[in-house]
Amino acid sequence: METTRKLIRKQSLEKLYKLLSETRKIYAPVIAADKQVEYKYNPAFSDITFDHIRSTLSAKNVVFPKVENLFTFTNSKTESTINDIDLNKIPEVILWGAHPCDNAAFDILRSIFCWDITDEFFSKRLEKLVVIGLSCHQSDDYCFCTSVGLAPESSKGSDILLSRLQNGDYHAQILTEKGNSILNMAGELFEPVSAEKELITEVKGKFSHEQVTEKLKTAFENPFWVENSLRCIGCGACAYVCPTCACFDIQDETKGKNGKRYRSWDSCGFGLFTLHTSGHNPREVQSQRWRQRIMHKFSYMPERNESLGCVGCGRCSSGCPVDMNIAEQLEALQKI
Amino acid sequence: MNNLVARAKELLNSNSVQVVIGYETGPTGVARPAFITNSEKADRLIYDERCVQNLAVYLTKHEVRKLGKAAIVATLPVMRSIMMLISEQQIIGENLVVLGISSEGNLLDIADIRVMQGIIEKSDLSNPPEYRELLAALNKMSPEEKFAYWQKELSKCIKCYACRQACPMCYCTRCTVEVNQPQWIPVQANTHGNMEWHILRAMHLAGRCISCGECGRSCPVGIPCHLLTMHLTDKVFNYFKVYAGTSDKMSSVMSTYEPNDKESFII
Amino acid sequence: MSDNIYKPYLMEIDNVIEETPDVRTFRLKFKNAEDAEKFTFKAGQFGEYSVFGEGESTFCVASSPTRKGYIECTFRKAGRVTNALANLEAGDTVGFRGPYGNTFPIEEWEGKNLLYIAGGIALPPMRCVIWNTIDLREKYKDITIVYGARTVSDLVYKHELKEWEERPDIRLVTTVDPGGQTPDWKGEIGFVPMVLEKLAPSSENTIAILCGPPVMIKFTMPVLKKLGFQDKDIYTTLENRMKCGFGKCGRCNVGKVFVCKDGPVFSYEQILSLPEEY
Amino acid sequence: MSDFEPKVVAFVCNWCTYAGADLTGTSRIKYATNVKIIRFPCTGRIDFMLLLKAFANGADGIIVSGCHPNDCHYTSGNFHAKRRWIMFKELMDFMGIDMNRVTFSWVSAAEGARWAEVVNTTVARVRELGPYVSYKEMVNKSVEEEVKNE
Repeated sequence: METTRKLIRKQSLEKLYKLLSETRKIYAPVIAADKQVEYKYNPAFSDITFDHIRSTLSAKNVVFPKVENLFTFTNSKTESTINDIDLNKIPEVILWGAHPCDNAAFDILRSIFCWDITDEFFSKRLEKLVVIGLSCHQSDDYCFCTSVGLAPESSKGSDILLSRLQNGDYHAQILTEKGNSILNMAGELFEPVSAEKELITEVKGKFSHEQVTEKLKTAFENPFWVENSLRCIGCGACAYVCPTCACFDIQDETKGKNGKRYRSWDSCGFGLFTLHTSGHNPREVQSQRWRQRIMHKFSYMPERNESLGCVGCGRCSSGCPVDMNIAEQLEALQKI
Repeated sequence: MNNLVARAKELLNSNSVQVVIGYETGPTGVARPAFITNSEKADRLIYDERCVQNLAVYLTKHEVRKLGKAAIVATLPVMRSIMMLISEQQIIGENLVVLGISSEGNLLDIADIRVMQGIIEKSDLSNPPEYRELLAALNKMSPEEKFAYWQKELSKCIKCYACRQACPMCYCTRCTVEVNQPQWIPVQANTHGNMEWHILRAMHLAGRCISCGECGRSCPVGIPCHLLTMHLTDKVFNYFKVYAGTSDKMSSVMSTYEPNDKESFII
Repeated sequence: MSDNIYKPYLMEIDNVIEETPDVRTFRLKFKNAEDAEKFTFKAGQFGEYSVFGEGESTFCVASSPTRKGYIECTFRKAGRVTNALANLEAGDTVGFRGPYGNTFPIEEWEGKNLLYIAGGIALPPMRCVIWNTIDLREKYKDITIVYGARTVSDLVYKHELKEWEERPDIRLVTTVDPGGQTPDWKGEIGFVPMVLEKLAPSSENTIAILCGPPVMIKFTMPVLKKLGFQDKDIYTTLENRMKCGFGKCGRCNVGKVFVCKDGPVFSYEQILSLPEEY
Repeated sequence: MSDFEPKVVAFVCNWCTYAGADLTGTSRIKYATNVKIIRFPCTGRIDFMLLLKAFANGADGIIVSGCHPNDCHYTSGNFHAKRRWIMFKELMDFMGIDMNRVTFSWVSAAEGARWAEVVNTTVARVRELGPYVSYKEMVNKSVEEEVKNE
């Protein structure tokens, strides 16, 4: 589809929000009482932030919830019945005001969930998702989208991409059919583009992901991994805040005869992730797990899923309790 | 901290230790743990008010131990953690050089455990002032308000276990939360499962928590989970008149008892 | 037709065999006749077996695809799910998802000698291919099975070992670790690598299929090399921890390979190209 | 009068309270039938998580009972338990989990009448408090509500 460019006034955004929320759920970032930026379903428009650099958790929860039932069952020793989840009940959701890094992550998640056979839980949610992105007019030292082939104004993954103008109004790029249907629905709110300048932040390049990927091919045994992961304490924070980390666990829970099988986020940083029941652990120490994390995103995924497992949002680094800074490490890796 | 750097170089050059565990500045300007194995790199060491992580957590980590004998930059909470780890027989005090840091930020001369014990005993061991206000505010709430507060906070938990991993006292290689026969704590990060997890964590740290606040600081979603253990630290002192991490010979409050322990609720 | 790739087939336990005090074999039949009709698999593939309420566990299908109408699995009581499975009996219901993974290239092996080497609980993942090739006996030349366990009571499939032993067209060598023998033990005494070295099978036109605990593999590989086996002629089946079974959950990832998709069957040549994380 | 019948779970030690409850029965003393007794080797074995599990599985009240101090069959199990309950109660109070629903008591093997009294007063108190709705609501919150995506 050809991209249409429009202008939407600051005051019209609220009207658009109200209009959309009449028929759909909206997932948007708000600033919580403790100053953390978190995504919420159907927040009041006045609570939505347009000025955040990054939310604490990514928006992946909207297509890959932290907990998701796979089916429910009733069970006795000899009789079991499985009750499917009705995926048609998944509502249409609008992701509102997510930054280009978060939005680019959906394609990457798709490359994991839908290669080979399709994971309907994920793909149905993605199908029902409309993304109204917001390009970044601010950034900080943790941002490195430009090093992984993206930019503060990348339109990848967005159906409509808003960009703040100097006067507070927004330019809107209508990028897809889904975006177009919103334009058609609320046409009167969109005006012809103005000559006003778009406010786009500058994110400095830190490394070349192509070179990193190339370097990693021979870096498996490098002492780099041990040296640079000593301070990693082995929590799952980096994986859980990451917009593209998709590893999960499957568990059962029952109450009496009724139970459910669900999946929940998991992390390759945990020692238990690969532990065999026999006690053998293929990745016994933290440096191996840290290596797996980097390798998976920058070497295995490009080769296997034809996608880079990183969008440069910097959450893993800003959320890390011990400052395992991924951009710094990749920069260093490029030079080994 | 020129004398810290000098001391680190001296220790490494004389091969008295193979690694100095301290702090350095990361690329975004935050201070972070650093492992200096070579005196040429010792200039990276810093100490200032940004240096907050409890470094004692690394003393039980496999790959750090493998580096050899360690010297560790230790503020009061780190010293107390070291005491706890020695008393719980996780580390051997003689194998460790403690580069103590006074509350004013000066390098202390700590020749052995006794000196360290003396320093700890002279310090204020109650919960640090910055946490007291919130603790008091929570204590003033009605039970309903408290329950609502914790439900709201704990609903955010994503079970990344940063609180556990950052805690020097959570050194178990297999945590109770991972016990699955039966599944003791739900794996999923729902409010109920999260609450059970945080209660379990707090209870296992009762009488062992040294009030460093690292668990709360580590939480990526900002749950003040340190208040749970700190509250118990207050209570342990009220009931049993002890603070954790004051002696290398102390048994933990919860694994000992006095026949005349006072309570008012058992009928 | 459900799109739910996580939904298992309901299976009824048809028969339980107690192989050793802690190893069981289940014969499972589909509860739904349509499922049974549609279901096919090949030697080497695995599935996710579940006890509802306890979770899923991964094992290879232990029966041969040439034996229709049922599948079998053999497991050792070790964790939450296998303990729950062991508490079940004939007539009870379990779940099964599969088949997943790749297969032993038995068509490529036609006209060759086959040398199966297994240790302990690693015979079950090979039983499928062993029976498959035995059932197509005329397509292969010599079939040799070397099977070792710690003690006599740890040997699984005792009734089948007897059958294989008695068949003139199969050469079976069983061994137990020193001290693991009983007074009437007639097999070898010694570790698998040593027994293999003594047996010295020819590598000429021969495929070796090897499966066992890491320590056994470690000492058996040099013996096979000494006997002249090429890396590409040695096969094994890996068992990494798995959850989903189709390359999404990320658990069995070794290098760019998913053991659940690209494996579990690998030639030794392939194994050597993987990082050592299995 | 509401028709609410409290569910009360009693975690008791084998040597004193369980025997005491036995005596209540053999002495033909009538007491509330709302209680389900779970026997443990010792109060020292009663993990605090079990209390939470009881609430999660629908209990409205809980009794924890064992040997009087100095009477523990294993010498010190109840002393350890006492410290644990002190801390647990403080933590629960701090988190707003209702400890009025929990009775901690020492009941010896000779105190059959006392056991009946402990149960009766607990049941009466819990009846007054009503079902433990707030905890049940938290436990029964569905995944969909949790992630708010359905």
